[in-house]
Parts: sequence; structure tokens; C-alpha cells
Amino acid sequence: QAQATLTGVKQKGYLACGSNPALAGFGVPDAQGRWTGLDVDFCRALAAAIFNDPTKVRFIPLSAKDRFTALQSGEVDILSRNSTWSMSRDTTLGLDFPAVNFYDGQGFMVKKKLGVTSAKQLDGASICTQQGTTTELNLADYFRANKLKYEVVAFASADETFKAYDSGRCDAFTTDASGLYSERLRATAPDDNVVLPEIISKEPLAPAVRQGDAQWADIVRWTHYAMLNAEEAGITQANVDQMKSSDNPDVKRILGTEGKYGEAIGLTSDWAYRIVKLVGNYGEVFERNVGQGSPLKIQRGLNALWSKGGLQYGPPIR
Amino acid sequence: MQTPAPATPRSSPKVSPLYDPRIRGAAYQLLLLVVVGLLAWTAIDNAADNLRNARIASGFGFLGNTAGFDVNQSLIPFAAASSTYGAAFVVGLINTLMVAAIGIVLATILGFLVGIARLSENWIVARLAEIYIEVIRNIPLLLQLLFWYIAVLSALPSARDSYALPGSVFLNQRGLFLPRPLLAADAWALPLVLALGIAGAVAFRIHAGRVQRRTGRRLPVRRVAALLVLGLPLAVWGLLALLGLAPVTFELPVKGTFNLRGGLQLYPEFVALVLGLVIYTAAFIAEVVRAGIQAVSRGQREAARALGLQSGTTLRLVVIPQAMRVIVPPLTSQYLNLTKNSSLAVAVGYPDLVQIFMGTVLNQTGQAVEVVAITMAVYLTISLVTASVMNLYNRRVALVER
Amino acid sequence: MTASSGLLAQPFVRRDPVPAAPPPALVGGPVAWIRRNLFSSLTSTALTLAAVLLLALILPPLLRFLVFDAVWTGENRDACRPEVLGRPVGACWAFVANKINYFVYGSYPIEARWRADVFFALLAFGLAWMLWLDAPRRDLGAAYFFVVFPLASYALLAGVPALGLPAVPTSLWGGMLVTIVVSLVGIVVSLPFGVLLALGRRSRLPVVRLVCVIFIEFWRGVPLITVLFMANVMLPLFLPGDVTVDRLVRPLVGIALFSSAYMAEIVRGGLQAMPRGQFEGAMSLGLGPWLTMRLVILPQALRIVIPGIVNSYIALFKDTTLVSIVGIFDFIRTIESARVDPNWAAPTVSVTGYAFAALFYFLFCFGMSRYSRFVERRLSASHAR
Amino acid sequence: MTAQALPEIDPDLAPANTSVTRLAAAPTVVTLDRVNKWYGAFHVLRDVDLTVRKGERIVICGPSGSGKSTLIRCINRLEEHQAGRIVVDGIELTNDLKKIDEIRREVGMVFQHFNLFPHLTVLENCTLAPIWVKKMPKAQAEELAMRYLTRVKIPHQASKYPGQLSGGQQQRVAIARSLCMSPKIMLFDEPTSALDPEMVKEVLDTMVGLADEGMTMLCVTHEMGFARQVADRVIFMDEGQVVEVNTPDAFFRNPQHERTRLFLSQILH
Amino acid sequence: MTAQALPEIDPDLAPANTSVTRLAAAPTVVTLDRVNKWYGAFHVLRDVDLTVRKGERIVICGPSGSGKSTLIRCINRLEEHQAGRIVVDGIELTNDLKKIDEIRREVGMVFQHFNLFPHLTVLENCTLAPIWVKKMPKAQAEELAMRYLTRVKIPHQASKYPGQLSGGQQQRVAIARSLCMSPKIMLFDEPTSALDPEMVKEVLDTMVGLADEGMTMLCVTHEMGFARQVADRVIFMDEGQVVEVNTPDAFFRNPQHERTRLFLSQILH
Ligand SMILES: Nc1ncnc2c1ncn2[C@@H]1O[C@H](COP(=O)(O)OP(=O)(O)OP(=O)(O)O)[C@@H](O)[C@H]1O
Ligand SMILES: Nc1ncnc2c1ncn2[C@@H]1O[C@H](COP(=O)(O)OP(=O)(O)OP(=O)(O)O)[C@@H](O)[C@H]1O
Ligand SMILES: [Mg+2]
Ligand SMILES: [Mg+2]
Repeated sequence: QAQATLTGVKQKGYLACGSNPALAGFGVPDAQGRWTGLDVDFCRALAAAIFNDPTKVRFIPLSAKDRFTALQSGEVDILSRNSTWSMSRDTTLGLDFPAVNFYDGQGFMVKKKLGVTSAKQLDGASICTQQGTTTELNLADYFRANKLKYEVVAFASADETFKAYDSGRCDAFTTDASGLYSERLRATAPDDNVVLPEIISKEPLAPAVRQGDAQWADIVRWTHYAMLNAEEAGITQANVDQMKSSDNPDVKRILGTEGKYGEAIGLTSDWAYRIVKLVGNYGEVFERNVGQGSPLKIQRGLNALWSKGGLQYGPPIR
Repeated sequence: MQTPAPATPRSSPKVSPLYDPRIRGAAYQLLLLVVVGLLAWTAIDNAADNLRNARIASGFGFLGNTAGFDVNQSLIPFAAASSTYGAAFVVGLINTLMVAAIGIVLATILGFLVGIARLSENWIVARLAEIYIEVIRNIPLLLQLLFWYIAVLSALPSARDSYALPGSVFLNQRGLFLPRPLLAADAWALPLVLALGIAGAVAFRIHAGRVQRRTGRRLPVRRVAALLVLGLPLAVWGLLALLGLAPVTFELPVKGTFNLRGGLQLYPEFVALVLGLVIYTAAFIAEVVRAGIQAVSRGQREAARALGLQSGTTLRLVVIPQAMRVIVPPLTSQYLNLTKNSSLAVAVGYPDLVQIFMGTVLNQTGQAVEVVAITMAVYLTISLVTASVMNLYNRRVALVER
Repeated sequence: MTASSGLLAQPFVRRDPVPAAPPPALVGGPVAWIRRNLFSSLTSTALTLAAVLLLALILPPLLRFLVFDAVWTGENRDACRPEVLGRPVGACWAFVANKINYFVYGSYPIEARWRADVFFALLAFGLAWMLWLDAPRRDLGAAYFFVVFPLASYALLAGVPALGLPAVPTSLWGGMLVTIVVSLVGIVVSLPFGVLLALGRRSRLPVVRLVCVIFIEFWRGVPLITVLFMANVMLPLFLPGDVTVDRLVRPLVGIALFSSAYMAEIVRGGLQAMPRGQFEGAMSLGLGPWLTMRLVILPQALRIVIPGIVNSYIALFKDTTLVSIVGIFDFIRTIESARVDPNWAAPTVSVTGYAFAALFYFLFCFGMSRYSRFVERRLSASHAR
Repeated sequence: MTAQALPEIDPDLAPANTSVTRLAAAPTVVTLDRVNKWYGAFHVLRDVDLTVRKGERIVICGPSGSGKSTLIRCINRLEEHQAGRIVVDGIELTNDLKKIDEIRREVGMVFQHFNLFPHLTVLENCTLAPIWVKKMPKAQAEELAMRYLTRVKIPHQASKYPGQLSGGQQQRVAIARSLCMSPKIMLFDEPTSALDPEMVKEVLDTMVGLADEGMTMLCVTHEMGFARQVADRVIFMDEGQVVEVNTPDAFFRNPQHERTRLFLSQILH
Repeated sequence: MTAQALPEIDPDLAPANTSVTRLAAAPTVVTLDRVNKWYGAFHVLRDVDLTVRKGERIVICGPSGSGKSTLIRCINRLEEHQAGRIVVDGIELTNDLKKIDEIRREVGMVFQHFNLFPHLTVLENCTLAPIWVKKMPKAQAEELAMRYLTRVKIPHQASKYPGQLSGGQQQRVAIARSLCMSPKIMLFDEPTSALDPEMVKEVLDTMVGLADEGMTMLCVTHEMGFARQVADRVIFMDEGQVVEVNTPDAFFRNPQHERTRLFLSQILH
């Protein structure tokens, strides 16, 4: 029964994707219910690979608190909701994190007028955070390690947390750096806030699936790698059709014109072609949602390809 | 007189089991038991299956694990590094009970005031009380809590430009800062005097009762008691102060980099929660009080007045004792409601049981079943204990009827 | 007085009746009224002054905020920023006006919103039928409200592709629509269940009674929010692994269980108020226990508890706000998420949103509570007959 | 001390009217045989024996708390007896639900407080049982109800609610309601004691009319005029026992038991 | 249009009994002088004049709503009058709270519905006012209470609660409770009308006993036997006015006013 995720998805005719309803750049619906974001596009890529139709996704808004139960209970097929891959989650929650689609780290945002330039100066500050996150734990560790005092104010939802910070309840707001940029957009006066340089934790954000369905985990994993490999090979949404006739063996294997790699994971051999054609390669998705093409303007940084000094490394398709 | 023998034997005739109410009853009950049992068994079986499939650990062992997160408002020492999830549970429970206790006291006071005002002969006071009751009762508590939280936050100055009130009291977005009283090591005299004062007041009360029974004279119990309980310790304190000793020192809040440090801090979350709960519950209590007072018939009051009892005495000896019988049961359920409603703390970020335990702990451990069960058990226990105490009380005060 | 001693034991017969006279000025007239009701004693005078002072403190700023300094029109946050307008800004009604569709429908697809409108109309029709005490065929009304209407609403809102109504996943529902759906499901489900539980609690059979008592007291003993959490995280666990429950349905299950327990106690009150003679009258006519219950006892008991039911509906309606905490986009949640919209980042937007919500809930609940009082009076009047 | 039969008729106790001849051949419809009943530890009915012939009219009287109501409520099983036998119309009352239903269909009962259904109109009160118990078509049930309402002289009130009627009218509706089930036996439990004096008569007249038509009746009442006029036998109860049974004439003229004499001296003027 | 004076006594109306001589020299304890009272716009007492001598027993009767209760409730200021003077025991009733308290101590009142305090025992009901108003030591108050409870023949019920007593017993406790304040005047407002017939007598007997001891009494009642037996004067009220005043004998034998005659014809048999 645990093996059957792909079959189940095909039967339903859509992919149930647990997503963040309120994180600009990663997952957020607009007033018409159209979802955008990096995590959201990952689900679309999956749907493209499975159905050849990126719209066959239902996004299920999940809070930090109920995201894992939603996945465990089978309510969603995949949790693509900026979740940190940690050992305890991997081992005790019955989850698998097939691939890291965003390397992040926890940071702080403060009001400019405080004149603070480093997290080390936050001794005695009030800090707003969201409950039930690794953020909450990292925060405790960081201040303990640096022998600083602080007061934590924890809220159930990201909205509340940020609004409390914005209205002055806290001196600092902490979450993953990506989140900091995205939340800053919502501040009453975005430019009055600065993100401090310290990154106090490793936050590999990864889509999660239920443990025990190796095939499904492979599909998720290789969907991400296909997007990486496509970027590396220079295949983009715009040129993918021309590339189909390329005679570069790497490109041929990726686009399924040579070999039947996709069938090994229960998909069709043109699965990666569908992804790039319908959603784009990793770089495109990144830039569109969080990079220079977006209001967030996050640098590629750790998320650059390995060949450009980053950590995103797609194992070869062969 | 003769007794003619009955024409028919007096054996009990057979009853078709289909129409025997006892058998039917047993069958219904058995059926219900089977259905309930089946439901429970399926649920448990499914849960066990699901947990196994999801590879979630079960059991209460997690309570001993280190929590790793911090809580800003705790009456017991709590540190992320060393405290366990069990300790987090205790912190949440204490915070819940504290809010409930403070809320109950304040809501009772406000509720009685409003309830009495509602019956005031003064038209405008009665109307104001009525408007208060109607408006507050008809707006969801959650909305009121959010409103108070936002209103409290946005009305207050930032930490750097705190309002400074007399007596080293500060008010800002981080809360209300009061001097924290610290008892000096050699100040044992003060609590002692306080205890003596209370003991004295109790003794005087008993004495006054005896005098009254013997001579009919009434001693000024309340005044003497106030003097003993408040006046005596103050006098001793003053005396010590004159001698140059300081039995109580105050830790004053002082400005830190970001915020005031030291002193006693009342957090805005706490204030908003208590404010919201008190204002909301008081509206209901006011209705309870009004109904209770109105339930005492006019005749009772008239009879007392006709006997020459003055209005104060009438209220104290005739109206209130009778009103209390009517008031106490619904009042208790309002207390229970307040306690249960304190779980809305989660909406304003006050770390109560639900917020810490059902929120943070559940998320960090993933042990939903255990955490939800424990939390519900706590509230259930509170409810059941209160209900049984109430039943005892009701039995004690129930009017004796023919 | 003259010669009153002469009155002693003197017979007397009144030959000229004293006509009724109007009361002296003290009794009637506005001045007397004011004196009697506002300044009857020293305390009263002090209270009056205090009350007037309180009003003077509260009313002007309130009115200024809600009306005089309020902003009524505008397209974005600039409309409500004091530094842009150059004057103090009160409530930002422009924000509400701008977001009103979101508050009403949530993210319900625009092209399908007419379906929600039809739902509202069907609801209003059903409510009018049920609540208007002199309406014809109220039994049909009940059937409509408890059977036809729920089915029709489900078909309308969720959609039936076979009938040409495309499916709308519940994750898109929101705003007042969800608030009303949630509270309606609560009431529609809790009434029959409440009746069953109440009957069970009064049963002669000890096991039935015990099961019902435990069920009722359990739900009444825990806060709704824990019930919602439970429904949210535990319900899926209790179901077989391949069965999933819609996210909107989960809190509905919690609310239905919770309100059934409260409803059961209300209905039990009505059953207890039924005199024994009604049972006996029916039994002696040969009606069996079930017929007696259905034809004689329940119709009367339910009528007695209409005010109680309405009150519990008010409570339920207010309580549905809690579903926002478990992530359902009800009315409160739409306000919450709209107020953090950076397009509308202005100082008074949050408070305006809450004020609007408060107004909405107040009007609804106050209307219902007045209605329940009206029914109560009607009932007691008909008893006095 | 028995109630039934009176096989050898003591000439002094013999009923003066014709009821003996009228009833001699009639079949027995109700038999109580050493019926005992307890409420908890309280012994309310002690060895009660009683035989009622078809068409017989019996008045039961006795001081308050003597068990009169309990006795007649046992006959249609509103109360359960714990020892002895009760046979109604050939059916013995046991726990058998089916038989109880059957008996209740045969036995009509009129209560002190009418127990009309206030949420139904007078007509609906009367047609409820015929429609639901006898499965009679509605039109036919209404016709039947109107017949009996005419009989108790309130056909024009049919569409009113019980709350709109006077006590006497309500009691007459209650009688009509029972009659609609065409019962073989009617039980009356102090049918006039909750009525204002001026309404007693209208109800008693209705009952006399019923008696004249030969209905078998057991009636708990203190209306001695009624007893004299229609009763075949008067039964006097005290402390759960049948103390004296006699014709009304003999009962009032010459009570045998001292308890009876005491009771009569209290209620007669 | 007044009540007083009638200087020439119509011989036919002259009182027949000895109360004139008994009371001739007694001081006046209650004087009502053109008392008027309104409830809102409703004129409930109209120009009422009344003088009560010490030891006099007055019965007030009249149709429902005629203002009888209002009248006697004005005498201990349970209701406020708006025009005219009321003087009780030499003290005029004004808004002066102190004087009101004083008068209430002198005037006992017994209500139709007893108004005992259900949360206190019979004894506590009786001792409450002596202890709290007269500041009597508890033991003494209890002794006093027991004396009066004995007087009304229920000393053995002292430790019960009012809810455990019958109506007649409760009313007697209410009388004892009033007596414990040693009032100079007793007001009764239909003291027996809420009682079952068999209990009326025990309460009336108690009141007759009080009258025999010379208590000044104003009693609203329709118990005509009582009026005949003890009243010095009967006052008939209608529509807020005193319509007729006479000795009981003359009042019942030969009512003068047609309204009185009508009333008497309704309540006497
Ligand atoms: N359900 C009951 N439980 C316990 N005792 C009962 C019950 N019903 C009646 N009794 C007692 O049984 C006795 C006989 O009651 P029953 O009603 O038969 O008397 P009755 O002769 O009809 O009196 P009445 O003239 O007052 O109607 C009374 O003492 C009564 O208190
Ligand atoms: N508090 C009040 N407010 C307004 N009207 C009142 C009030 N109390 C009594 N009344 C009216 O005043 C009139 C006289 O009332 P009162 O009780 O004195 O009559 P009564 O002669 O004692 O009648 P009864 O025999 O019914 O007791 C009645 O019409 C009554 O309705
Ligand atoms: Mg993280
Ligand atoms: Mg009166």
C-alpha cells in the first residue's frame, strides 16, 4: 500500500501537493487562487513528468504545525513546503527527503533604526519566531552558544509572527534567510528593515515524501535532478524543442531521445522533456520565483550549480 | 368472606422473546456495545497501522527528552538546553492555570459589577451595562482577543520610548514593567507580622460572633480586620524603615539596549489574553448575576424590609444567600468556559498548555496521539473535578423541600 | 384634617365618587423622569455623572475613528496613510471595500461565484421558512432545511461535473462562505445527533445511558480548539491509510461532534420539561414508545427548546472562528491574511478589518439573540393562555 | 375479603336495581387475581381481587394515597404489578410488549389532568391513534373523530387547540379521544377533580351518557351523585386493600366497614 | 366627598357592639389623610382617609384591584404615596429613611404568600430581625421566638426549613416572625387566600387569638366569618376609594352602597 503513491496519483488524476500558503517566492496563492513559487513549481514539474500537464496539481495549504501529519496521513502526496531536512525528521517522522531544492540558513531581520549590524549584538532582544519549526530550536542553540540573553515570542502562523515583528512587538524576526527576504516585502516599509549577515544554521529545504515508497522517492529525486541537469546542459523552456534534435549524448539522455531512463521510475522516457518544456529548468524556476526576476532578488549563492561554485549537483542521467 | 380459587393456574405465561422488553433491552445494549467497540477497535487498529507505516514512535517516552526550545513566560525555571518536554508541559499547564485563576477573579469582580449595574435604578448606568453585555456577548472571543492584542500593541510606544509612570513603572510594546519586590534576607519579621495579623483578624471575627450571640452587640469586624491585616505589616515596615532597615527592596526595571531589563514584566500577550477573557466572560457572568438576583422574589425583599431590616442587611442576609444558590451553578460553568477559552492563547502567542504542548511539542516530536490525548485529559480533569465539587456544593445548599 | 376622632367607628358611605385624577408632575413628564431615573439619590447622581464622563471619553474618539476620520474610497495603501493624506486617519473602509469579495468568497473562482450567491439565497429562503413561526407548512420547511438544502448546497458549492457544475476544491472556499457553511453543518448535523444522544441519556438501559453520558461529557469537557486540533491531526490517523478526509471536512467533523454534545443537553432540557402525563396519555391510546416519542413528545420538546437551539447556534457561529486557527480560510482568516497584504500596509488597516468582522458577527448574533428572546416570549405567552 | 362475583347474594347487600339481571350472563372482561404491587419497599396494592363483567360500571373510591389510581393504571399496564394476575379481555398482562399494545387498544383511559396533546388540534388529538395505531385512512379517522366530538357536544371546537378550551371541554375532548379507539373498557381516574365546579357537570353528563350506552367503565371518583346514578358496584379502597364492595345504594345507606363509614362521613354533607 | 366626620349618626348605621366604648378613649395609632397614590398614570388610591385607634381591628375588603393591598402597603411604606399624609404611631411617613425604619419596627406585616426566607430554619426566620434590628442577644431572641412559635402552636417545627411545612404552618410561622418584633400594629394582606381550605382555619384561629389579646390589626381578607367575629369595622374599597365603612353587623346585614351590595351578593352564599 505504501508503494502505490504513483498509482494513486494516476488514479486520482492529480497530484496533491502540500504547500505553504503564505511565503512569497516559495508558495503563495493570489486572490484568484493562482499559486506561484519555487516549491509550487516543483510540484508542477512533477505533474508535468507524470501527466504531461503541469496544472494537474492540487495545492493544499499547510501550516508549519500540520504539514508532517498531512503527509503521514496520506492527505498529500508530496510536501513541498520549505521544510528543513534534519536527521530527526528523516528518522522518527517516517519521512524521506529525496533532494534538496533550496539550500538555506536561518537569519535575522531587524529594524534599521536600531542600528544593529550583527546578530551578536542582539543580547537582550525580543525575537519573534514561528512555533514548531527548526528555527525555534536553532535560535535557542545560537543564543546559548553565544551566551546571549533573549526573549522568544512564538506564534502559530507566519502571518502572525511577521505582523507582530512589524508592529514592534519584537526587535528581531528570525526565519530562513529566503523567508526573511520574502517577508520583508510585506513590511509596512520594507526598506526600514535589514537582514543581518549571520546565517546561524544549515537549512537544506527539501520536498518530503512518505518513507517506504522507493519508486515515488526516486521520481521526486530525479525530477529535481532533471531540472538541474537541464540547466547544466543549457536546456531551457525556450530551446527545449530545438534541443531535442541535439546530438549531445547528455542532452539526448536527458530528453529521452536516447535510452528509456524514465520508464525505470514508472514514467515515460520523455519525462524530463515534459518538465523543462512545461515548467522550466532549475535556474529558470529559481530566477522566476525568487531570483532577479522576482521582487525577492535572492542571489543564487549556495544554490548555484556546482560548476558555478554552488551546491546544486545533479547526478548524471545514464 | 370466602376467597374463591382463581379459575386459572397462577403460573407465569410464556413471553415470546421477541416481545420481552428485558430481552429487547439487552439486545439493544449489546448491539450498541458491539458498534461502539467496533468503531473504537477500527480506529485504534487504523491508528496503529498508520503509525507503524509512518514509522512514528509511540509511547510517552518523549516527555523525558530535552526540549531544545525556549519559552518566554514561565513561572518555573525553564531552559532550552536542560529542560524536557515534560517540563514544557508543566510550564504550559501552569501558565494556563495562572491565566484562568487571574481571569476568574477579575471576571467575577467585573461581572458582578456589571450585573448589578444592569439592575441599577439609574437609567443610564443600566443601559450602559446592557449595551456592554449585548455587544461583548455577540462578538466572537477570538476576534476580541486579536483586537485587544493588536490594539494593545499598536497603541503603545516602542520599547525605546516607553511611557514612564510614577513609581518606576513602564509601559511599552513589550508589556508593563513593574518593580519586582525582593524580600531581604532579614525580613522574616514581615511575613510573620502578616500571618499574625491574619490570625488576629480571624480570632477577632470568632470573638465578635460570640459577643453578638451573647449580648447582641455587633463589633466592627471589617474595620478591625483591615487594620490587622494591612495596617499592622505597614506599621512594622514603617518602623523598620525608620530604623534604617529595608525589609523589602525593589528590583527596578532599567533601560537595556533593546528593552527594559529586570523588574516584573507583564507581557502584552498575557495582558491581551487576560483582558479579552475577562471582558468576554464578565458579560456572561453579569447575566448570570442578574438572573440570580431577579430570581429572588420581590416578596423576600419586601418581607425583610417589613421586618425592619435595612437595605444593606436585607441584601446580605436575605437576597444574596438565596441568589447565590441560583448563581453558583451557572457561574461555575462560566469559570469552566473561561478556563477552556484560555486555550485561545494560541491566537495571541501566549504560551499556555495548548500553545506550548499541542503546538510546539507536538510539532517537534510528531507524537500527535499522545500529545492530544494528554492535553484533552488535562482539560477533562479540570472539568470533571469542578463538576463534582459543584455537585457537592449543590447538594449542600439545596433548599429543603417537603 | 378635621374631626378625625369623629371617624371612629362611624359608619360612612361614599355618595360622591372620587374621579381618577392625573398624577402630579413628579410622576409623569420628562423632568420627573430624569429626576427619578438619573438623580434619585446622591449615589445615583454620582453614577450618572461617571457614566456621562465615560461616554464622553469613549464616544468621540470612537466616532472620529469609525466615521469622521475614516477613509471610504481608495485603491491601495496610499489612501489610508496619514503621511500621504496629511491628516489623521481613522478606519480604512476603502480596504474593506477593496477586499469585500475576498471576505465573502475567499478564493472561490470568480466565474463560479454565482453558485455561492445561489447558495446564500437558498439559505435565506430556508431560514425565513424555519424561523417565521407562522409560516405555512413548517414541517416541509424543516425537511427542506435539513435534507434538501444541504444536498443542494453541496452540489452547488462543491460542484457536480456531471451536471455541468465544475468541481471547486474546498481549498478555494473562503470567507463568510466558509464561516456560514461550517456553522450550518454544525447545526444541521448536531440537531439529529443531539436528539439521539438526549434520548440515549434518558434511556432506561444502563449501557446506552452510560455511553451517551460519556460521549456528551467528554465533548463538553474539552475546549473546542483541542477538538479541532484533534480532528485535524488525529482523524486521518484513525482512518484506514488510503482514505483521506478533505481539510474542510475535518474541522466539520470536530464541530459536529462538539455541538452535538451541547445540543443533546439542550434537547434533554426540553424532554425533561415534558410532563409525564403526555407519555401516559399517548401510551394509553396504544401508541408505542417510538410513536409516542415521534408524534407527541419530540414535537413539543423541540418547540420548547427553540430559544435554546438558537442560542447554541449563536455560540456555534461565534465558535466557528476557531477553525481559522487550524488553517481554514474562514471569514476571520481572510481578514487576517488581507491585513498583511503589503498593498494595504497602512496603520489602521488591521483594526479596520477587525472592526468590520466585529460588526458582521455582532449584527448576525444580536439579530439571532433578539429572535430567540422573541420566541421565548411567544412561548411563555402561549403557555399562559 | 373479595371483590369478585358474590356467588351467594346476601339479600341485604343485593343491588336494588336491575344490574344483576343485566350483567348475569355477561362475560368477564377484567379479572384481577391477588394482585400485589410495590413502589420500592412500599406495598401499594395488597392482594387485590376484582372481576368486571362486560357492561359493568364500577366506581372506586377511598382516601388519598389508598392506591386507587395505581389499581386502574395497572389495568392498562401504565404500571407494572409484581405479583398476581391481571387478565383483560382474555389476555393476561405480562411483559409481552405485543400483548400490552393489544390491551391498550382495547382499554381507553381518561386522566385527571386530561393529558391532551397541546401541539395538536382537537381533531388531530382524536385522529392520532386511529391513524397511527389502527392505520385508518385519515379521512375516515376524521369522520370518526367528528362523530365522537359531536357526541361529547363540541364538534365546533375541532380545529382549536386544547389550550384554547375550558377544562370541562378539554376533558370531554379527552373522552372523545379515547372513544375514537372504540375501546371495550374505559378507565377514568378522577376525571372531574381538576375542574372548576361549574364544569364538573358537563363532564359527568357525558360519562352518564356513556354508561347508558352500556360501556364497561372503571371510574375513580368522589362524585357520589354519579356513583349513585350509574354504578353497578362501588369499591372502597384503603391502604392498598379493597375494604368494601357493594351496590351504591347499600354502600351509602349502610356502609359495613368502619373505615368506610369514617370516609363517607368526611366527604358527604 | 370625604370619608370623615358624618357628624349626625344615622341611627340605623350605628354600631351595635361594644367596640365604641372599648375604643373610645384609645389613642390614634394610624391616620391616613387624603392619601393619593398613582402607579404611573393609574390612580390607585384616591383621597383615602382612615383613622385607626389602638386596639382596633379593621377588615378591608373589596373587589380585586381595588387597591386594598396598596393601601396597607403604604402604611409601612412598602409603597410610597404621592399626596396626603400618613401618620403611624405619631411619626409621619416621609422620605426620611430613619423614620421609615422606625415605623417598620412598629408595624408587623403578614403576606399572602408568607414570604418566609427559604434558606433559614423556622427559628432563624424568627430570630433574624430581633438579632439584626433590635440587636438582641441570640439566646434571648431564640427564647422569644420559641415563645411565639409555641403561641402559634408549632414549637416542635422550629428547626425545620419553611419548605418542609404545610401552607398553614408556614403562615403561622410568618405571624410568629412578625410578632417577634413586638409590633404595635399588624397588617395582614389576604393571609389565608393562598391556603388549602383545611388550613385556613388554623391560621384564622391564630389571628382571632391575636385579636383577643388586643392587637391593633388591619386585615385585608374575604373571610367574612372572621370579619364578623373580630372586626370593629369593615372597610369596603372600590376603584381606589373607600366606599363604605361600617360595623361588621351593619355591613353584612344592611349594606348601604349598591357597589357593596353587589360585592356581598357575589361572595356570600
Ligand atoms: N411512582 C411512585 N413511586 C413511589 N410511590 C408512589 C408512586 N406513585 C404513587 N406512589 C405512592 O403510592 C400510594 C398510592 O398512590 P395512588 O396514586 O395510587 O393513590 P390514590 O388512591 O390514587 O390517591 P389520590 O386520591 O391522591 O389520587 C401513595 O402513597 C403514593 O404516594
Ligand atoms: N407595581 C405596580 N405597578 C402598576 N400597577 C400596579 C402595581 N401594583 C398594583 N398595581 C395595580 O394597582 C391596582 C390595585 O392593586 P392592589 O394590589 O392594591 O389591589 P387589591 O385590591 O389588593 O387586589 P387583589 O384582591 O387582587 O389583591 C391593580 O389594578 C393593580 O393592577
Ligand atoms: Mg527549517
Ligand atoms: Mg392584594
